[in-house]
Amino acid sequence: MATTSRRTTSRAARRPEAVAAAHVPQRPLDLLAAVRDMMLIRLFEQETERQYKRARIGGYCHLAIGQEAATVGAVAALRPEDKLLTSYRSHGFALARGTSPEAVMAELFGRKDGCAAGRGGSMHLLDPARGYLGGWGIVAGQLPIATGVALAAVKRGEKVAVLCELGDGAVNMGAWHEALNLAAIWRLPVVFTVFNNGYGMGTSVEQSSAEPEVYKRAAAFRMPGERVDGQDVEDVYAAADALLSRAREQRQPAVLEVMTYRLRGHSVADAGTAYRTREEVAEWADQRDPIALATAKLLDAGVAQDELDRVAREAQAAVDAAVAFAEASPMPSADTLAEFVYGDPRSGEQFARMAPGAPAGEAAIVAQLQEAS
Amino acid sequence: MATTSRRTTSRAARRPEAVAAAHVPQRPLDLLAAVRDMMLIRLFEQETERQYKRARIGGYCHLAIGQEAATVGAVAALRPEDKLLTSYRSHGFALARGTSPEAVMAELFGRKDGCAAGRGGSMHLLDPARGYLGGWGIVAGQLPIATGVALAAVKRGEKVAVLCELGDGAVNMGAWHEALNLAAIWRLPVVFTVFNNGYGMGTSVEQSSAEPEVYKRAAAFRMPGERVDGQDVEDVYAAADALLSRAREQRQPAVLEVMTYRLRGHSVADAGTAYRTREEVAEWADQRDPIALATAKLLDAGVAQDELDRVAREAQAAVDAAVAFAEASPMPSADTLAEFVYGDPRSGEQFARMAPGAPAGEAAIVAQLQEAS
Amino acid sequence: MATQTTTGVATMTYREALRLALREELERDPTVFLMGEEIGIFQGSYKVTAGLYDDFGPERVMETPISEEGFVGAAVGAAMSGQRPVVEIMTINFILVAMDQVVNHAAKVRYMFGGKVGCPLVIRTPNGAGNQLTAQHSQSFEGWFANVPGLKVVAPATPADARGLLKAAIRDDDPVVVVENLQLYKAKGAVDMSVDGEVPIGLAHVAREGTDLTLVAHSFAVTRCLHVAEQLEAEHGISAEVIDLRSLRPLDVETVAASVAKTNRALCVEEGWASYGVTAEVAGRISSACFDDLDAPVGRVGSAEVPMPYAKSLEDAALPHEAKILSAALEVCRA
Amino acid sequence: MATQTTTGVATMTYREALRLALREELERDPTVFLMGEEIGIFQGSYKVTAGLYDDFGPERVMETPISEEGFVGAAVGAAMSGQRPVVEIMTINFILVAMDQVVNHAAKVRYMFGGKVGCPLVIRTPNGAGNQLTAQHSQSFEGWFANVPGLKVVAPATPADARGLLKAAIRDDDPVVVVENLQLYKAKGAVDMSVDGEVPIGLAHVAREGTDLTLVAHSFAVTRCLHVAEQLEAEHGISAEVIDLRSLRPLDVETVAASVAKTNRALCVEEGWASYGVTAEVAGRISSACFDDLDAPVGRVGSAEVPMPYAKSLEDAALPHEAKILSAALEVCRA
Ligand SMILES: Cc1ncc(C[n+]2csc(CCOP(=O)(O)OP(=O)(O)O)c2C)c(N)n1
Ligand SMILES: Cc1ncc(C[n+]2csc(CCOP(=O)(O)OP(=O)(O)O)c2C)c(N)n1
Ligand SMILES: [Mg+2]
Ligand SMILES: [Mg+2]
Repeated sequence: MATTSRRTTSRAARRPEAVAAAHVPQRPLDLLAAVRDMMLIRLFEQETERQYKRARIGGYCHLAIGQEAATVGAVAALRPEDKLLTSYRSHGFALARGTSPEAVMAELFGRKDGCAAGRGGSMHLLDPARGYLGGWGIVAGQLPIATGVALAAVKRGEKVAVLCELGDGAVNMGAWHEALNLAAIWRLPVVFTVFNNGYGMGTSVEQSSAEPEVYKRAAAFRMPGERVDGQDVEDVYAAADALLSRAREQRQPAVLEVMTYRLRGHSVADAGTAYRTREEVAEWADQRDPIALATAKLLDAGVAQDELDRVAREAQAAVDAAVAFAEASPMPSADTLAEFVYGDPRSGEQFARMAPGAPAGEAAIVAQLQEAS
Repeated sequence: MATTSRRTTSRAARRPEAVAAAHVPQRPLDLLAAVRDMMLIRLFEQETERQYKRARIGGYCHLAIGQEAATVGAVAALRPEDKLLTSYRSHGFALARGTSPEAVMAELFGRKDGCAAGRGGSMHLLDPARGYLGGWGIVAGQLPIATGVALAAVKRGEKVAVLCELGDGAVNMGAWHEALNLAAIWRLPVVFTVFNNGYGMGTSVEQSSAEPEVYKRAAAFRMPGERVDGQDVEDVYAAADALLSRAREQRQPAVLEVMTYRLRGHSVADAGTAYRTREEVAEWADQRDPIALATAKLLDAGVAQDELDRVAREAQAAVDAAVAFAEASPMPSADTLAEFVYGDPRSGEQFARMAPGAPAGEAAIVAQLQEAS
Repeated sequence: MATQTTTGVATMTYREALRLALREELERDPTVFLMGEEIGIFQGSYKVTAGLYDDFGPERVMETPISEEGFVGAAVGAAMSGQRPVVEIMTINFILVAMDQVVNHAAKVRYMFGGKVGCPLVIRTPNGAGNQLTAQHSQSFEGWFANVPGLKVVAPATPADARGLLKAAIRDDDPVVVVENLQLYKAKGAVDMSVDGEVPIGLAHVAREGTDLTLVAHSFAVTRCLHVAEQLEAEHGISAEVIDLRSLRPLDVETVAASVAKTNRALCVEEGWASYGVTAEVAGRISSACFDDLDAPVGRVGSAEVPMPYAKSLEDAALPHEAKILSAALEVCRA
Repeated sequence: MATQTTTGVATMTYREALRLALREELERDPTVFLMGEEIGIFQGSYKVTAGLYDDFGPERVMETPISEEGFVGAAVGAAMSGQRPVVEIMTINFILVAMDQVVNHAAKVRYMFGGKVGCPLVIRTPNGAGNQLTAQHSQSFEGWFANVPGLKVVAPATPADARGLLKAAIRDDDPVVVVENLQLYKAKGAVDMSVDGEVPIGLAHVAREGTDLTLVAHSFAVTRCLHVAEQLEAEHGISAEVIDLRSLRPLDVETVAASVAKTNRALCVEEGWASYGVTAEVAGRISSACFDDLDAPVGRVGSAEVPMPYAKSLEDAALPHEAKILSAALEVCRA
């Protein structure tokens, strides 16, 4: 077999050759605001990690520490009316889009006031009011859905773009192919935004993808594809802005490949060391930390260190407030278990006749369904 | 919506721009033998159509009349040890590969001596002894399977190639993407051979595929892709031979797009006129009939008309014999219903304890399973 | 075509009734649109959507490439955005490639996201066997969908119910799988055109009254059971009640149990495989709910538990034909 | 790690027992190979395959991209060609994207092709919930596979059975789905290393003898039932027999029926949703086969019929916890 061992894989902490065409966004990125968002996300996720270890947070929990520029740059290019769908690595997206840290932390704690009412947890954050239509847990499952969100917008004649984030591992799923083909033939305004962090769990892009330069796969759908340095928040913003604008104005779908790196393991359960070297991680942390890179730019541009310290303090205060809020929010009560299974007001009535001879689980549920609706 | 009406689609009956690199096969194609095979297939399928109308054949039945050069040219490039998997449009493949017309017609009649023992019918012909691992009914379902057949050959160190035929409609299924990616990263000797006959049922390639030049999609897997005139049996042979040889020798997977046309409807139930013009069909029948084209070449080369007439008569005789054989073959007896559900000799024993309280269907089956094994 | 009388009651096929419901809903609600393979110019593989493309155009009747996972997922996204997509899956066999979108996505949307977003999606697809379509094209998976909280599943057996349940499904705020049937498409029945005709989800129907035995079925098996009931009456003097479940999730156990309380005997019939099939649940429920009423074990009939064979002789042996149901019914009555 | 005694009986976890079976079969038969996501250098998402990549190399332990439909299909093709692939699907939730290959292809190969080619494929995958993994990661679909002729389905509940049934599955000439369980991976038990240890498919196991009530379960629910049986004995003086089904297709109704004939009462328990779930079939069978023996309706317990919620308080309420089983058992005994 030709299988090459991944042990030899090394993902150099170099600025990748970005191919994004030079594009000057109409609105310039507010770099200080971007840094503020990145700091908030970083501190929020560090706190998340601590709270997970204290067992206040459970389930699968995927941190995106190291990917903040990718997240914030891409989300900054969205207009208020645009839509966003992502994978399960979703904390940063909610925060960047403006969901309150309180609602996010309460969700991670599994509380009533969480942004998904405690039903979704870390992987399934959302905020429909801000166009964030969810973090999704099945690899590539969100791609066809994002296509449909764009279709609905087109049907209504709305000029909106849909940003659909996915990981590099997701590009080998059939759903990728079907979703991109549909978006292309129907000319739907979706920008499929691949956060290429080098690995899907412990599998390198080179090992899993026959075309590891993922953006090139767009050509199979006569779709433009671009690659950008994901550690540079300004570059990500510019590239996302360019593609989202064309999606919004011309209904031109596209692929945007954002080269980034996750400094933590795949999830909090993964040390992240079996499949990559400690040196590789250290290099990225030391040389390509997106927050450090952006902060350096700000300092160069004359922003005072004090100002940055203040931003960091405020971000930490927001995180602390989020934890306090989450702690104070009540656990969802067991008698609301069946709430939200169905939404049609007639559901209770519909299920009313299912009780006789019901298995233990169902009998109780039928009763609750009736109450819930 | 940007959806363009297919009514405007026209598939010109011109020789397509073939992009297959000039390649001189080691073994030249025996054109007379190829014509003999094409005639057999054509006459066999015309007879199939008649028998279907007489209700001797049932189920879905897909004719490939007009596609004979594609089928015969591709199969001629296979070595005896090579493997073949196809879609449900499978009559020609079995015949071209050398399965007796008797066994094929008996299968279509649903008889005991059919090549699938009467279980499979028109869509599921096969002949493992000749490396034909089946006609498959779920669009694109055979692609991952073909990949696995190639994997098994590689594991055993066998130098064989796998030809996997699929339709143009199948290239939009996720299975296409996943199978090609796996074949590419594992370097498996599969030639994904797209019979582009212009339509998937009533949907044109242009309408369904964002990259209607299907062979170009190979690039998404860093795989070579070629296009060839499917009405010219010599061209098909040469292109298939080139790619199959590279698969066999260098474990190089590839895409071969064969431009062809089906003169009948999608299945015998489809008149084939709602989505294309009668003129288009007539043009292909008159100007691009693969048998006429090849016959003309033979005559040019000095083969006598008598010789060709003899070949046609022999083919018709083989078809007649096949019908006679099929008629004489017994219907599978109902008490063999459960035969072949399981193959492990212990299956009867395993199922023996399932009978108590069994639903009517199952109780009988359990008994039969025990007998069968 | 449908023949209409002055009273507003028309006789039409199941196929025409479905088409009527689609037309009525497309007219009523601009957010309703259809998606599927060959539903436009080709008129639908089984001609259910015939004429609709011409009348409503390509935006309301969207033809798709062959990529069920993709367009079912797209329908989920559109439904989450307030549209009401009605997806045709050519036959239920092909839904297996889209299973993840139906079960892991459509069914989960509302709950997983804390009720903040819904998914009013309809998936129409025929189950069944009987035309020598063989192993990959002759299946009935509706029991699997009925197992999934978050989904609703209906399976009309008559033209009137085809229209009425499809309308109910389209108007429902939750994802509904509408199981049609290949054999039923050509079946004729009365449809009252003078009324809206919506049939509520979750309500079984006593298709025939009787006193000695309850036959419980859904989809095409109802037709078989009605014939068997006639035979039982005529040839054996047995009065069979036939319950058409109409809805599998929710399941109207109340109506079934009331019938069995009266007849004291029950036989459950389905087109699919009985083991772990729909009849498993129905028989289990009856056995529990009617424990003190039953005079005999609940019987079950389904297709023979083999992949469906091609040969007519074998397919005939595998299908849950009336002879098979009849003998199972006699067995239940004699036990 | 496993601790071995001089008698050859070792105490090991369910996970280690699976690994042992894989190792033994990889050593025994050169046509056996493993496929799956992260089963190599990552050691398996749940560490079942830990160490095997190092010992057998990348050709016997093939790491795959994330493309379940693709590699399950590839395994079908390899199996048709005489190999014995053992595929790991990280959790059963992800098998939905490969459903078509399992049900429309693997299950059909032998029959549809008239017995001319077989498909000795094994799919290993854990079901279950319980770690706040939420709606898309907490499911149990084994009943669906058990509905499909052409497939066999086993679900070991102990380390010894994990080893023995996995071996049987690998040696079987037909496609077998081996349902593991997330909670069981860390469970410990005795495994006799001095014997081959194959456990035949289709044979249920009396995990605990009793006289008053039969608890029927598979997979992790067996563990729950054994605890409940202790409680019933200690706190209520009820002697419960526990049947571990081990195999769902074929289902050993004989052993279950023999037990119920003795105890006259039965409660069926599963991790999945009970309506249209595994317990539907089991309860249906018991009700028929033991019609004259039953003193009370057969009871059933499964997960609450909701997509699994994240919040601990809700997940606890949804799972088929022992308290729920206990009260259902008491209900069956009092009925
Ligand atoms: C269909 C499916 N298969 C497997 C998994 C398990 N899984 C969760 S995340 C993941 C890796 C995804 O990698 P990538 O797409 O690169 O995203 P990243 O985690 O790097 O952000 C896998 C295999 C899943 N959730 N869905
Ligand atoms: C997954 C799936 N969806 C739908 C179908 C129904 N169907 C059978 S053949 C066909 C068209 C296929 O077209 P193409 O791939 O171009 O092959 P051709 O029929 O032209 O040979 C369709 C839609 C199917 N068999 N499988
Ligand atoms: Mg990644
Ligand atoms: Mg075609």
